[in-house]
Amino acid sequence: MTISFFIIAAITIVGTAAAMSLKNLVHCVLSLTLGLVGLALLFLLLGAQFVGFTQILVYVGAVAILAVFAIMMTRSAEPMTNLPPASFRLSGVLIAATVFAVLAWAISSATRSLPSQSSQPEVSVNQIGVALMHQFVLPLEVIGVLLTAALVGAAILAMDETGASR
Amino acid sequence: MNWIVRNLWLVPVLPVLAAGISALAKRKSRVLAASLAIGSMSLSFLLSVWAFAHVLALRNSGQPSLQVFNFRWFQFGNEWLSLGWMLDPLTAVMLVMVTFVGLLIFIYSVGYMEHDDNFMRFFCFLALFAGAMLGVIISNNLLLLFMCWEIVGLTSYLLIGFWFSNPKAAAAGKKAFIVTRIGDVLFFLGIVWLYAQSGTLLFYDNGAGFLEHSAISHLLTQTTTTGICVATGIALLIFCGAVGKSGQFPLHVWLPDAMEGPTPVSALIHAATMVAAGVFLVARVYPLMSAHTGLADVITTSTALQAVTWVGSFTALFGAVIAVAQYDIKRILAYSTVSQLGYMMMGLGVGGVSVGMFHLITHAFFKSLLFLGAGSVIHGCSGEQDIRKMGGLGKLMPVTFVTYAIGMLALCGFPLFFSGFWSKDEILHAAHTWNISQAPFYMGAFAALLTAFYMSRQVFYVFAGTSRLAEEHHDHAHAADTSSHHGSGSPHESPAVMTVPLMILSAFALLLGFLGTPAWPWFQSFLEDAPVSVNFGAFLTGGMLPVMLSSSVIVLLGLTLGWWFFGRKPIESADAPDNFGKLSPSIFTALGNALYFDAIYGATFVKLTTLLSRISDWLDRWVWNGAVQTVTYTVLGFAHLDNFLDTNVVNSGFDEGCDTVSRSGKLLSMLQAGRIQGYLKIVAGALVVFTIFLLWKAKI
Amino acid sequence: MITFPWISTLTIVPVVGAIVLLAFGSRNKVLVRWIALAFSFLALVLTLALWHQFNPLADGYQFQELHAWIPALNAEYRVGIDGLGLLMLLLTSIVVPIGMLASWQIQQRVSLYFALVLLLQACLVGTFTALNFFHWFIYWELGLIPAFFLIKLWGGPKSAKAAMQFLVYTMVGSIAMLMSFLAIYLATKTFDFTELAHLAQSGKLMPAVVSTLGWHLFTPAHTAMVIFLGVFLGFAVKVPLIPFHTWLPSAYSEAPTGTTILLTGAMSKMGLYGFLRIVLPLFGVQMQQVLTPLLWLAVATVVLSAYAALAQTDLKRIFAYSSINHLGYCMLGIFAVVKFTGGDAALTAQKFAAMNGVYLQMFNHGLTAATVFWFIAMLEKRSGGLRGLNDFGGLRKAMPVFTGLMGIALFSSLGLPGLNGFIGEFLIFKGSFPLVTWATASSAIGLLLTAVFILGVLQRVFYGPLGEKWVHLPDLTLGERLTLVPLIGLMFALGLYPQFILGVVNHTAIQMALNLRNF
Amino acid sequence: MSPLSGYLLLSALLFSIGLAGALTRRNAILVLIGIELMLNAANLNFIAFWRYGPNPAALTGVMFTIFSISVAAAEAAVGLSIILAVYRHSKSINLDAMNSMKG
Amino acid sequence: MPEIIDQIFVLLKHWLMGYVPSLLKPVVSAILSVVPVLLAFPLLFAITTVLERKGLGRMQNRYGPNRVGPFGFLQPMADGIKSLTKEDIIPRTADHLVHLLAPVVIVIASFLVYAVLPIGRNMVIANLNAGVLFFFAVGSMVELSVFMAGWSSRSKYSLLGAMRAIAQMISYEIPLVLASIVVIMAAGSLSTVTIVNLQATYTGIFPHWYVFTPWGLTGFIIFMIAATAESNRCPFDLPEGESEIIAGYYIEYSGFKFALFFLGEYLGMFATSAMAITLFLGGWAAPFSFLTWIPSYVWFFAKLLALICAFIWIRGTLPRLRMDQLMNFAWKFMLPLSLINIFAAGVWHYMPAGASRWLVVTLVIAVACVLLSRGLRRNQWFHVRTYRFAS
Repeated sequence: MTISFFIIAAITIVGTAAAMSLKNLVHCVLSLTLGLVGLALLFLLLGAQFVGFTQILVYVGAVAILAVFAIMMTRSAEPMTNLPPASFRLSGVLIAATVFAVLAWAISSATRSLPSQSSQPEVSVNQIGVALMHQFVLPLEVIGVLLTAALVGAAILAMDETGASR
Repeated sequence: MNWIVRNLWLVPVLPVLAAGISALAKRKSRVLAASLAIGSMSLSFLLSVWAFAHVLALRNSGQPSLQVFNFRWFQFGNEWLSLGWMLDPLTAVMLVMVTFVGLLIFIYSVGYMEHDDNFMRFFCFLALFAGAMLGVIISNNLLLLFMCWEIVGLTSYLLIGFWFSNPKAAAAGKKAFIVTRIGDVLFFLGIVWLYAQSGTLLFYDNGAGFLEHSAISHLLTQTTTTGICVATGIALLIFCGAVGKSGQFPLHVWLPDAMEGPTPVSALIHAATMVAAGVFLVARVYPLMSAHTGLADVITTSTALQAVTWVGSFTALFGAVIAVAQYDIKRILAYSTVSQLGYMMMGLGVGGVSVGMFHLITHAFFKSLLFLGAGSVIHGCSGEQDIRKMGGLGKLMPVTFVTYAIGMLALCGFPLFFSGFWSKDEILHAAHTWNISQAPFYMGAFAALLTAFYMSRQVFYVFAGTSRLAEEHHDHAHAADTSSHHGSGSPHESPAVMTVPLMILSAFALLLGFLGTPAWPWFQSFLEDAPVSVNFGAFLTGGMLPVMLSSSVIVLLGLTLGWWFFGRKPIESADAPDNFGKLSPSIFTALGNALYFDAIYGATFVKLTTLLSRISDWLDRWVWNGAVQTVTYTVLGFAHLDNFLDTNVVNSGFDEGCDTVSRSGKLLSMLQAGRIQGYLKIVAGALVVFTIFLLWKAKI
Repeated sequence: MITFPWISTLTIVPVVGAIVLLAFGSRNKVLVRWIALAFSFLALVLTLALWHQFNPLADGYQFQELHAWIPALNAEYRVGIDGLGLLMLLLTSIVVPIGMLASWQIQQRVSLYFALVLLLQACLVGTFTALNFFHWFIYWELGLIPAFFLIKLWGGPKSAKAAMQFLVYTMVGSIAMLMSFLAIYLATKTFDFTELAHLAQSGKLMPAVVSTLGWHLFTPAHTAMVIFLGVFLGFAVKVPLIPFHTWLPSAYSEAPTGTTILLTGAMSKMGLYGFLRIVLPLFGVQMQQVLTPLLWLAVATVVLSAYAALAQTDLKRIFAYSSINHLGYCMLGIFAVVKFTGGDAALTAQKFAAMNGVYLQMFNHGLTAATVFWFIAMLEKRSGGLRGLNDFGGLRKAMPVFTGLMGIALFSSLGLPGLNGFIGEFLIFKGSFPLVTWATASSAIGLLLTAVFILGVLQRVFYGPLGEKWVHLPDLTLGERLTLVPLIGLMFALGLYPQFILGVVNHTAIQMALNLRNF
Repeated sequence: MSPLSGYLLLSALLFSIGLAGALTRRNAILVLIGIELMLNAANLNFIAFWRYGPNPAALTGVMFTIFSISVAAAEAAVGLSIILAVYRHSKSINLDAMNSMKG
Repeated sequence: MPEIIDQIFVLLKHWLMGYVPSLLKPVVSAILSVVPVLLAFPLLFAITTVLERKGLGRMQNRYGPNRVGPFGFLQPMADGIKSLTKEDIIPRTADHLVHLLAPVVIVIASFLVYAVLPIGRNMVIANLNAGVLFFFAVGSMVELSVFMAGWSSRSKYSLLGAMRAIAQMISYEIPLVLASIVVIMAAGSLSTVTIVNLQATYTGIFPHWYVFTPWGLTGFIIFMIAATAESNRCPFDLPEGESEIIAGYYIEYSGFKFALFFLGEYLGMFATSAMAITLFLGGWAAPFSFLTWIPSYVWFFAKLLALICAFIWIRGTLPRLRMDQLMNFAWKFMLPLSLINIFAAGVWHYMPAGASRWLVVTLVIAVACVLLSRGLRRNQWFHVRTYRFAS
């Protein structure tokens, strides 16, 4: 387990934890972006270059900005006035903790049976392209359709009524 | 088959037609009614005489005197029921007698009913009665006879109850009809039984009629399960019809009460014709009656005839005994009719058709004479009927007195001159020679004595002594509306239209006897189709003389006794006790009330029927209805039970179920609170549980 | 060639009449009455036409119509009449106008009343002409409904109870009958009377029924007997026989007199007709097995009802019991005919007589009873509803003509010879005496008792002193006399020359009796 | 502790942090972000299993992640536009306010 | 000899590496390859500022800065010192952390981009397999930092400026990517090094640069227009529109942070034009076969300077575009044209070489241009403008 894994993991956890707990929404989004960049680094660490860069391009580039725009548009950028009651937050955290405990227990009891070490698989963009076009051509098409439908839908939803009425 | 036989049906139909026309006529005119009735009656009389002459001619020419005309009435099954009429000496005699007497009574009643406002209806009923009576006489079919018989009963009911506003008259009418109806029902059963056995109801149907030898012999052979011969059984049932109609012993109660009707009615119906119908019926079916299984030569009377004789003789004695103690003038005559009918039945039973019929003819004349005489007396005494309130009318109403006396003597059978003597003597002679027993002879003789006694009592009461009528001018009104009062209070002679028929009848009462004297028995031979020859010697032969002598002695004894008790010193006042009654008051009052037979019947039969009717009504209301009610109540009970179960058990149970469901529904909806985080928590929880489960499963 | 469907038109005419009346509503009471009368006269004319065309000597049924109705159930619409049917039709078409005339005073809901009467007539015609059990039963049941309402809606104080009792009684009876016929249908798959009669005659009916039903706990004879009892109950209630008759007096007395005329004139004949048409041909054997108890029932009906009539004080109840008595005679005749005579020619001749007697008695009783009840209706109208025996007295003085005519009607019901009542009774007695001697003898008492209570009525109502109340009672109006004359005339005519009717029905009687020949 | 279990633990942690965020925060956008996070945790799992899985050449893990990222992007876009529409409609994006789908 | 000059830097590095202990070898090699790039491009930034100001001046018929140093060439030194000494003002309501972070992120993002660009033969910091994808991925972080800057300084002008900048950068990022896809399709690989090596070959004296193909030319033009938009320069410099919202998102910055923003902006410009050179103009390849003796990095920087002059030239001449024109132009002209261009490249790829291929592809692209521009012209309708928020 390399040092870099731990550093990046720490960055990601801090980012995500901050994203979930900060009061100011913009800070949350920014810390989220940090967390996601950390995640992208993890992908790179795991050797999936293409996925890492896609992750950065999609999440950091688009989703974060989208979130920020959403925050701007819904005027929730002001500092949070009233936090949800303690009991509500406590129960949420408690449940999350139990879920984590169970998953951890599951992982710890399961991974013993998997082979611990394997060589760094070399993957090139070319191979991904070929795989996309051959094995996964159907999902590609479906994703294409899905994305167009989603974006058109999002546009219509977000469009201002008065604009649509003309 | 000459004209008269073919058209014999005109005789009964003419009066009926007259009755119909007068009933339907719009204008209520007395002249029309009277003329119609009398006209039709006289026409019938002429036709009857023609028929009589025709029969005489046949007899003289030696041909069989019986002629029959049958016609088909209706078809049922493969056979036709045919009716018909016949003409034989018996019919001829009866036709003449009934039409002649009827005519006289019609004329008489014109006078008698002059003041009555229902004049038309009276004559209409009389005509109808006459028609029905003639129908009975000429019919050749027992069913046709029965039908006319019933119509006669109906008319007698109507005529008795003529003054219907008087409740006693209405009750008398009803009683008459019901009692005769009892006889008729048995008669009807006899007819039905006969029809079943012999297959025909025609008397004579050239060989096939049931009175002819073949049917009779067939009937004789049959015996019912109870052992009596069918012929006797049928004969007895038919005789019951006769008993009912002729007022013989058990069914005689209606005759005295029938006196409530107007006197001409009593005369016509209860003296001459209707009551005689019973005797005529027995005479008509005599061959059936006398049929017996014994050998042809030995004259053994069949059981039926024996029964007839016994009933006849007892009724004769019984009628006479009661007649002695009666006060109402017409009741005395009624009871005397009952006893005389008993004589006739006895005559038929012992002597055969001719003996009975001769007495019937003679009796018809002098009894109708007596009744009409009583009628004129009542008419004279302005409706008074109680002999105790009369007296001394001999001088006031000489013609009535003389004719009445002749009738009385004829009735008692005063020797030699009076018809009653000969006819009664025939009967007594026959009874004397009866081989079964002499009891009927003695009963007949004693009845003759009593007849003489009570008739003399009546004559002395009415005609002798001083008139007791003056004491009570306004006696209790006989009937609210009978307006037979005359202006003057004292009794007076009736008008000519009433007295002339009396004279004619008295003449006949005298002369008729000579037709049937033993010396020249024309009448008997006429009936039996035997040749007749004058034979004065007959008196001496066959024990005729002693019987004649003994009967004349009895009559004279009776008359002297009557004179002794009533002639010598007639009672002074109306309410003085009867001289004879003084001897034994208790017996006398018993006899006065007709031995309480009315009360006995009332107590027994009437009470029984009312009781039975009440029982059946009770049965109806409670038993059958009760059963239905119980069913309905049980059903209602079940309904209520079901209702109870329904509301308490099922409903409440169901409601509980509903509540629990709705409550749990509310609980469940809590989950759907709309808070998204809530759902997420649940999902997370589920995830936890699921993974634990998987792991746990994987571990084992 | 298409023959004119006489019978169907005869059935439909009253129904059309009823509909017209209902449509008419009760605005103009008089007009409604005349229309109703017109329709019933139309029916009368049709019946007379039928009577004219009827060929008395032909065997079997005439004017037959056969249409398939429900092929699955093998239920055809088959109508046809023989002598008996024709007689009953004539009776119905005479009685219904009388009923209408008697109910001329009905004021409330006039059109509904007359519509129901016409409907009842239609059902009666249907019952007397149907030859297939299926639609015969429908008419039989349908007849109940108008009768029920007629009694209930226009009846006297206790009419509701009486109507209900009437309905429940007859309903129970008909249900029992329906059960039996279903059993038969199961076995023979046919509702047709003639076929069933043939089967019964050839002795195959009952074994077939027993085999299909297969009630193990009963022997074959018992099963057949049970089925016979079901049908017998259905008709016994309708005739009625003694134990099942309690509905009649209350129904007759509570119903408006017009309806009573219909009930006594025509509906009571349905029971007898049922016996003659259905029970005799089908269940001859069973009836012979239980003949004695049946005879006891008939005698009881005659005698007990006569006694009960004596005890009544209400005029209508008296004549209700008297009609039970008269129908008792018919039952006596029917049971006599059933007796096993083993082909003896003489006795079969008696059977013909008894059968003719029953037909005649049915017709005469219908006619006489209807007239008597009409008189009572007129008396009721005049006296304002009073009809107790003790309420009147000496009416003869006030209304001589009324008394005269009613006297004739009463004597006809008494069975006085010369009037129509006598012939029927004579034939029944003549026929049944040799066959069932003791029963006939004992029911002769009935004759006597009838005389007693009728004369009782005459004496208490018409004779005796005239009560001051009734002094100014009006006598018969010209209209009433005109309507009465034909009836009284018919009574005399039938009394004097019954061949009018016997000529027509004699052949049917022979056929029916022969069909009963013992097998 | 093998590298794979490390990654798995990390992704589990990320997943539960995302879940905690989604459960606790009341702002719709933040819940959306939480969900995004959970999705990314899943992607990490894929890549981890692809990397240390038995047959890395099959590229399924990578492919899956690529598709998952694109789907997540589409979902984020639609989610945010819905939030925008809701906001424009009810002027607040507090999750508790949007409970009109209440049972 | 030309190869040695060409590879002088590479050899230098290998030589230095020899002295480094094996443990530190990876770190040192990384430093050695990164530091020269970090030095070279800020230097270029300094030169460009001067060049730009003097060039604009010349265009506007004036001299431009000539006081500092000979012909004003030391002006950047002065500007640098000025920015360092200026007071660093942070608005009171600003979000301190994010305010501070914004310029740092923008500079880091800009520098990260150069890792992939091949300056010379074998002179690339990281020869990533998905080089172009890396370039765009990191490029997109710039928008985020712009937002951080705009939002954190809590002022309307900065926020508005940030929003406009982000909207513009996102809209033009898509045509930028699509234009590069054409080349990737032709080259068959995402790695910048292989793309350049492919273009470094010659047929006759003409190099195989992609720009000399119809789709290549259109791709290059689209790329350059998108690049100017990406870096908010000249016709697309609405966010900094001085007349409307003063200085856009970096209005509240002063002092050194303002300088960093400026540096970030220029580095962004150099990076995109360098990518343009790599993709279309053959990177470090000589224009003609006979000129290959000049070292590769010289060609690279020469082409770079040419593009910078073009930018400056454009800045001087074209007026500023309005927001909706800018948007329409991006979404209704650039995007469809680039898609068609990809199509055309596809057609080119499958058709046999020769004049027909040239004719068909140019025809397709020409027709598309005419129609799309007609489309732009047609729905220009003049009507009363409705302001969404202002109203």
